[in-house]
Amino acid sequence: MGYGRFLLKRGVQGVGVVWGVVTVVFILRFITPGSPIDTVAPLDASQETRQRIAEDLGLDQPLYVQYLDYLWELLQGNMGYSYISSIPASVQVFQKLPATLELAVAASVVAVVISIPLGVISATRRHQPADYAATSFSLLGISTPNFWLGIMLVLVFAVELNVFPTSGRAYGFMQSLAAITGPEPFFTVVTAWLASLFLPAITLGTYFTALITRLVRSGMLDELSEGYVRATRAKGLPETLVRYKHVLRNTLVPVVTVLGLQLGTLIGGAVITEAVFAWPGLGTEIIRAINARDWPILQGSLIVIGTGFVLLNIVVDALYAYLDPRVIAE
Amino acid sequence: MSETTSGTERAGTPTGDGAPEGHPDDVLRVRDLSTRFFTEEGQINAVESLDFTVRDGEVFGIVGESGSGKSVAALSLVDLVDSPGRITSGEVWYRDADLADEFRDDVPEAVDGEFVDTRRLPEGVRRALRGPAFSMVFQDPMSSLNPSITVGEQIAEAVEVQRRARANPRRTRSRTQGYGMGRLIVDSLLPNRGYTSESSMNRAIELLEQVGIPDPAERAHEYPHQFSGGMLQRAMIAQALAGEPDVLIADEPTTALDVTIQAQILNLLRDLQEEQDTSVVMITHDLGVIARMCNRVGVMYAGQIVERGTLSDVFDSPVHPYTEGLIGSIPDLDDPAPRLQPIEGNVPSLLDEEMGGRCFFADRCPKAMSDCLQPIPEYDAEPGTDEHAARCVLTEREYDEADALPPDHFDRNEEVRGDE
Amino acid sequence: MKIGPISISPRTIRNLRKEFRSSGLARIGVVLVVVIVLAAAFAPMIAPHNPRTQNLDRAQLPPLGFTDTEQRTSTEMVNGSVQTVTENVTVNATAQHPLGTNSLGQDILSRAIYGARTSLLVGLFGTVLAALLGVTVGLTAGYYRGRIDDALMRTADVSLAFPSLVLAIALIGLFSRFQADVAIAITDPLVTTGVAGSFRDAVGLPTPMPETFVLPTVVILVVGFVNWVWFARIARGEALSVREEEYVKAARALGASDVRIVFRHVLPNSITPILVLATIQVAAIILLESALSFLGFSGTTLSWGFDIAQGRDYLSSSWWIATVPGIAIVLSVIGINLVGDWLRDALDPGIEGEGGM
Amino acid sequence: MSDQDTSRRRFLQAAGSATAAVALAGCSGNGGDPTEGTLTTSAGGDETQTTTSPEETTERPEPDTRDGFLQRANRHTHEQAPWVFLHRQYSVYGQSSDIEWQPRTDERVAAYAIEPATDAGDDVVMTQSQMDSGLDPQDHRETPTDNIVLQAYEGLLERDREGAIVETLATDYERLDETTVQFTVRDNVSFHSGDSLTPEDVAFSINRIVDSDVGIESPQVDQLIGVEGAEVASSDDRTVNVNLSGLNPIVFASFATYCDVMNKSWVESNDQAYINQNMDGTGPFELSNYEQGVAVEFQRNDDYWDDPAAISTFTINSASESSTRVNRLLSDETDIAVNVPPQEVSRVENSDDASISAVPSTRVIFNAMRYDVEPFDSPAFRRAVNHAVDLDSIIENVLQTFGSPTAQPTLEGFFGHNEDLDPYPRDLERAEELVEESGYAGAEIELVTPIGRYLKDVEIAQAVASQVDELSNVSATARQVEFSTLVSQVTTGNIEDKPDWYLLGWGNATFDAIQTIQPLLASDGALTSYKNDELDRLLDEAQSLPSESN
Repeated sequence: MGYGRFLLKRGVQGVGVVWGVVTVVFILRFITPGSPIDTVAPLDASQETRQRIAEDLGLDQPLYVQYLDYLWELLQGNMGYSYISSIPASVQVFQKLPATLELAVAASVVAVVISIPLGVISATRRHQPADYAATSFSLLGISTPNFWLGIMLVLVFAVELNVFPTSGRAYGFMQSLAAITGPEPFFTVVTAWLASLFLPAITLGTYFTALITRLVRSGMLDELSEGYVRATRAKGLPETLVRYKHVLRNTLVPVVTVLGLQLGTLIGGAVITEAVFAWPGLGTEIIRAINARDWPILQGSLIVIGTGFVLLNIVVDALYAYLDPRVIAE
Repeated sequence: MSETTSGTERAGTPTGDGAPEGHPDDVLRVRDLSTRFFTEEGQINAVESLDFTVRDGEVFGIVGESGSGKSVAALSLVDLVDSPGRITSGEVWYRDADLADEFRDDVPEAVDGEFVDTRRLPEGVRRALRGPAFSMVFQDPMSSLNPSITVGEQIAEAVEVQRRARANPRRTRSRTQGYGMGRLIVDSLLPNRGYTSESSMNRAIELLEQVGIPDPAERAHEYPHQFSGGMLQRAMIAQALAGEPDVLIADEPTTALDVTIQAQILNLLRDLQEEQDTSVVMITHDLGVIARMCNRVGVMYAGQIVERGTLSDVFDSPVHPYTEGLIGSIPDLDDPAPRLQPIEGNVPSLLDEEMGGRCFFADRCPKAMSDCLQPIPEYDAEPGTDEHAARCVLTEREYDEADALPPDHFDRNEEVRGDE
Repeated sequence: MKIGPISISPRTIRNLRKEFRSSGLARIGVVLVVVIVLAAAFAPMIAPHNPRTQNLDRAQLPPLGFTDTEQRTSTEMVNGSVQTVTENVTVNATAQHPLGTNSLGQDILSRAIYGARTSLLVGLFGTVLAALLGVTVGLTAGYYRGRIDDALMRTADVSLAFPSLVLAIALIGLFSRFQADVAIAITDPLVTTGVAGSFRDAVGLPTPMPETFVLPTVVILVVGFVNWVWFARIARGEALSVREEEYVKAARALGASDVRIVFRHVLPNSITPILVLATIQVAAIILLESALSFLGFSGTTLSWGFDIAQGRDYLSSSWWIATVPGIAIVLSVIGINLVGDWLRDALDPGIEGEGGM
Repeated sequence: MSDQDTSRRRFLQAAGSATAAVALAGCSGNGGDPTEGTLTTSAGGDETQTTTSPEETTERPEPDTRDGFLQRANRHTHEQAPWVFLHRQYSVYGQSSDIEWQPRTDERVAAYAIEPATDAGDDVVMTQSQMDSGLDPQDHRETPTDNIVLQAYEGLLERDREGAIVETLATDYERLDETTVQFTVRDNVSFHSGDSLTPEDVAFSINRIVDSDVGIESPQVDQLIGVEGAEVASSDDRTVNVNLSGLNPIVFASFATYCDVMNKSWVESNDQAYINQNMDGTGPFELSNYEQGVAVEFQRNDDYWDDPAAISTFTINSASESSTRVNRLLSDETDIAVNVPPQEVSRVENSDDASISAVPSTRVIFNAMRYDVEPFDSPAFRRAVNHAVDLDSIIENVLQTFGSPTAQPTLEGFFGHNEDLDPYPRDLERAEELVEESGYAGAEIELVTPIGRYLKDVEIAQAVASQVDELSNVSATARQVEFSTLVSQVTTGNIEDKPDWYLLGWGNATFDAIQTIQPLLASDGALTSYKNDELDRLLDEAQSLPSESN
C-alpha cells in the first residue's frame, strides 16, 4: 500500500469519527437536564414568553427532525446562533480558534525544542548529573497541575516582578503580521504579543516538555541497545550521526505515537490554561458556554475541537509512516 | 600452507612493551587482551588474557560454544564493547606503516616497527580505523541494519565515512569528522541534502552488485524489512566491505540463516576474501564453517584460546579435551556408527569469583587431574605444526587415573557443574 | 500470590523486590504514597481541626515561621461616597494552625489532609471504573475482532476526540443540576464509632470531626467515563496477541466458552500492563479532579483543586492558601508516578502508558 | 445569567382591580412632574411609633399613600421574616489615578462621566467580570452588557448618580391620563450613522421591546410591563404617546432604566447577527472595534448632542477572576477594575497609582425561606433564624465592611423604604425561645448557596450556617451549587422546585420597593418563596395609587 492510499484510508476513517463526534454532541444536549429555554428566557420570564422561545428554537419538533436539520445545517457550515449573543456560532467559535491554536502551537514548540535535546542528553549521559537533573525536572513536570503552575508563574513574573502581563492576549499572530505594514510600530506589537504569550505557553508546555523528555530518554535507551547501533558504529560513522540520524529517528516513532494520543491532553490543558490567564480562546468560550448553557456555542466548539483532533491525528499518522516505513506495509 | 621458520616463539608470551614477536605476515597481533563486564551480579571475565595473530589474506577462525566470549573478543578488537563492559588490559597490534610513522614521535610506546598498538592510540584515531582497517559482519543481519533507513543509504554512509576520511588528514579529524549538529540540522531541514553523496550512493550500488544482489539499483532504495535474511547478510557484507578493510571480522555470519543460504554466504565471503586478499577473522560455534573456511583456528573456551594451530593441527590431532569434545560432537558422515559424545555440563558463568585460578574446563573435563587446579600457561603441542599450542597439562604429560579429581570435586564448591 | 483469578508468579515478585532495592526513586515513591494514603485513611484522627469549621476571627493566619503584616481595611460612608481607612495589623502564626488558615479561618493543614481523601477516592474509584469499562470493551474487541472490533474501536476514536478535561467539564457542568444531589455523603466510620474521638482526646485534639464525608459521585463517574479508552487500547492489544497463543487455540478447540477463555487465559495475561496503566491513571485522574474542582466543577468543597481556586483570590495577601494544596497535589502525583515507573520497570509490560488528563 | 435581575411587577395580573380602584381615586397626572414628590420619601406619619418590637404587631391605621402602603408592606415582611435579611451589597471599583470618576449606585459605568487626570487618562480601559452578550441594546438583561451598549445607546430618560431621573433623548415627559404617557423627543440628535433621531425611531424602539412581532423577543418586555405600545403623536412637536394597559405608577422609573433608542431604518436593514456586532446609537461614544467575548473599543462621538465626552477612547475587556482584574489594574493594563473583592482592597489602596472607590449598590443579599415547608412555615422560627445571624460580624469579617445591614427587602433611599425598621439584633437566647415557641426544636436545615455568584456568597452562606448552627436547638449546614443549578430551580415558576432555604441576590435599578417585593414575595411573583394575603393586599393597594415620586 502506497503512502497516498495509506493517508486516504486514514482520511476516510477520520470523516467517520467526525460524524460520530457531531452525533455525540447532538445527543449530549438531549440527555442533559434543563432546557435551553432557561438560557434564553430572563430569570422571571412568564410561562408564555418561555413557550414562544421554545417555538423559536424549534424545540417543539420531533427529535429526528431536529437531528437531520442539525446535520444539514452543519454541512452548510451553519452551527446555529448563540443563545446569548445571537451571533452565528460558527463566527463566534472561529474567532476564538486562532488564540487557542497560537497557545497550543507555542506550547508545542517550547516542548519540542526543549525536550528532545534534553531527552537525548539525559539518555546518552545516563547516571550523570545532567541525566539526574533532566529526570527530576521531567518527573516534576508531569506531576504539576498546570493551572497551579500558571498561578505561581503569574504571582512571580507578573505580579511581583512585573516582567510579563498578568493575563489576556495582546494583538496575536495575525495582528503582528499586519503590523509590518500597519500604523503601529512592528517591534512593539510583536514584543507585546510574545510577552502576553510567554507565560501561558510555558504553563501549557511544561507538562509536554516533561512528558516528551521522559519518552525520548526511555526510547533512546532502548534504541541504543539495538544491534544496528553497534553495526553503525562499526562502520565508523560519526557519533552525531549515530545518535541523531539513526537512534533519535527511531526513538521518535513511539514518541510520535504517544503524542498523537496526548493531543487531547494538550487541548484540555489549553482550556484550563486559558482559564488561568483569561486567554480569549476556545477554552474560555467553552466554559462560558457551559455555564450559560449556550448550546450552539458549546456544540460548535466541541465539533471544532473534535475535528481538529482528527485532522491532527492524520498528520501524526503521516509523520509516523514517514518515520517508520513498516507501518504502511501493515 | 604455513612454511614458518620461527616456530618456537609463542606470540603470547608477555614481553612488556613493543609488538610481540610473530610471523612476518602478521597484520594483527593480539596479546593478553582481557575484557570484563561489571554488572550488579558481579564482575564477568568475558575475555581472559586472549592471545592470537592474524596474517595477511588468511582466514583465522575462532570457534567455541556460545558464551565462550567469542563475540566479546571480536568487539574488543574494534573497540565496541559497551558499558558495563570494559577492556581492562591487553594490546591490539595492527600493522600500518603510515599510522606507525604518524605516531612514532607522539606516542612512541604505541609504535613498534610497522605495528601500532591501537589500544594506545587516541579514541578518535581508533574510531577512524573502523572501516578501512577493521570492519565487522554481525550475527543477525535483521537487527544489525537500521529498520527505518534504506539499505543503500546505510551502505552509502559506510562509503561516505571513508570518502571524507580520505578527504582530510587523520590528525585534524574531530570526533564528528567535521559533521556536527549544525550540519545535521541543516541537512535534515533542506531537501536532497544528507550526509551521503551521489557518488557514495553509486558506490553502494556497486557493492550490492558485488555481493550478488539482483538489480541492486532498485533494492538499494528498499528498507531492511523488504529484504530476505540472506539478502540482508549480503548487504551487511557489502557494508563491511565499503571501507576496503584489512581485517574483516565475521561474527557468526551464518548462524541466523538457514542452511542453504549459509553455504551461499560462506562462498561469497571466501570469494571476496580471495579476490580482495582481505584477512578475515571468522567467529563461529560451527566447526563445519571452520573446516570449510579457515587456514588457522583458535578454539575458545571461557574467554581464553585453549588450543590453536593450523586447521589440521586442531582437527586431526587435538590435544585439549575440550577440542576433542567439540570435534566429537560433529556427526561424522563417513562412519554411520553414531559416536556423538556431547560435552557434559555447561559453559561456566565467567563470574570472576566463581572462576578461580585453574583450568576453567576442569569441572567438565573427563581427564581432569589435580594439576588442573592451578593456572595453566600455553604449551607447545607436539602433534602437527609449530603453530600448534594448547592451554592444557596434557600437552606435557599423559592422563593418569591416579591424580584424577574425584567426580564430585566441583559439586562441593561450585554451582556450575555437569548434570550427571 | 493470588489476586482473584490472577496469580502473580514468584519471578514477578522477585523482580519487584530487585527493582525496589536497586532504585531509590521507587522507594521515595512508595513512601510518599503510603504517607498520603495513611493521611487520607486516618484523616479524622490526625487532622488538627475540623476542616469545615470556620473561625472568621482567625482568618488568613500565615503558616508557622511566617509573620504577616497585612492592611486591615475599614470603610465608612461619607456623603454618598466610601472612605476607606487602612491600618497595619501584624498577624502571627500559631502552632494551632501549622500551615495557616484560609479566608474562612479554616485550618489549611486539616483541609489538605481531608483533600487527600477526595483526591485518592476519586483517583481510585475513577480508575477502577475506567478499567472495568475499558478492559471489558478492549477484551471484547480484541477477542472477537472483525466488526465488533471496528465498531468498538471507532467508538474509542470518537471518545478520544473529546479531550477528557473538556468532556468532563461539559458533562459535569451540564448535569450540575443533579450533581449536588448525587454527591453521596458517606458516614465516616472512624468518627461515628468514636474511635477518632477517643484517639483525639488522648492526643489532645478535642475538636469534633465531621461525621460524614462527601463523595463527589458525578466527578467519579465522569472521570471514569472519560478515561476508559486508555484501558481499552491496552486490553485490546493484549487480547489480540494472546488469542493467537497455542494454548488459547487449544482451549477453544476443546470447546471452552469464550467467557471462560477470556477470564482464564486472556485477562490474566493482560493484567500486568493494565496494572501499570492503572497506577499511572490514578495520578492522571487526580490531576484531572484537581483541574475540575479548580474550575468549580466539583461535587465537594474538600478538594485541593477547590482550595487552590479559593486561595487564588488571596494570592497577593495570603500566598499559602493556594500554595499548600498545590504542593500536596504535586507530592502525591509524583509519588504515584514513581510507583508506576517502578512497576513498569519491574514488570516490563512493554507499554508507554502515559494516561491523558 | 443576568447581573441585574431587576424585575417588573407583572402588571396585568394584579392591575385588574387596581384600575378600578384608580378610577375611584381619580387622581391623575401628578406623577408627571419629576421634581414633585421626590422629597416625600416617608409619607404617612403613622410609621413613627417604631418602639414596638416586631413580634407584637400593633394595629395601625390604613395608609393612604402608595409610599405608605409600600412601607407597610416592608414592615410586614420585616415582622413575618420570609427572608434572613442580610446586607446591601456594595459596588467596589479599583480606579487608576490617571482618571477622575465617581461610581454610580446602579452599577452602571458611563464613560461620559470619566475625566482624564493625566495624559494617560485620555484612553481609558475598563475590565469587568464578563463581556457583553451581543450588542443589541434591547436583547439582553445584565449589567456587563448595559455597561457596553450604554456608551453608544441612550434611553429617553436616564438617572443621575444618586438615582434621580433626568431627561436625555426626551426633553419632556408627562402623564396624559392613567393609560397614556407622552414623551417629547429631543431635536437635533443624530445617530452615529448620521441619520437624525425622529419620533418614529423612538416609537419603533419601544414597540420593538414590548411587541415580539417587531423584530425580536426582547427579554426587556418584562421591564416595560404594562406598556402596550407607542405611536407618534405629532411629528411636528416631536411627541410620542405610550399606551399603558392600566395605571402604572412607575412607568417613568421603568423608562429611566431601560428602553434604549435605536435607529429604525438601520435596524430594519440589518439582520440580528449584524445588530449584535455593530452599533448605531446616539450616545457620546461610537463603536470603533468589536471582538466578541474579548474586547469592545469606543471612540468619542464628536458631534454628540451634548458636550462631547472628556476622554477620546474607551475600551472594555473582561476577566472573570477578581484577582486577575486587580492584577491588570495594578500593572497598569486597565484603568477601572469592576467588582474588587474586599481582600484585594488594601492591595489596591496601597499602590501609588490606583485607589478604591465604592458605592452602595442596588443589590440586596438575602436567604429566602420557603413559607410552605417545615420548619420555615413558622414565622417564629424564621424570626429565630434572623436573630441567630450575626450580621455585623459577617459584614465586618467576610465583607470587610463592604456592605450595610438590612431589615427589609427595600433598600435605603428607595421609594417605599421604611426607615423605622432596624436589623434583627443577634440574640441567641431570644432565638432559642422562638425556636421552642415554633415547635421545631431540633430542626436540621440546609442553606443552598451559589458558588462565586455574588460577592463572597459561599463565605457568607457558610458563616450564616455556622452561626445558626450555634443555636442549641437547631443544626444548620451550607451546601453550594452552581448558580445555573440554583437558577434552574428558582425560575420554574412553581415554589415546590425551589430549595427550602437559599441565598440569592436581587438588584433593583428602578429605586422602587415594588420591584423587589412583588417578584420575590407576592404570591404571584415569578420568583416568590412566600404567600400572604395581607402582603398581597398591601401591594395591590400600592399599585392602585400613583407614585408620589416620579
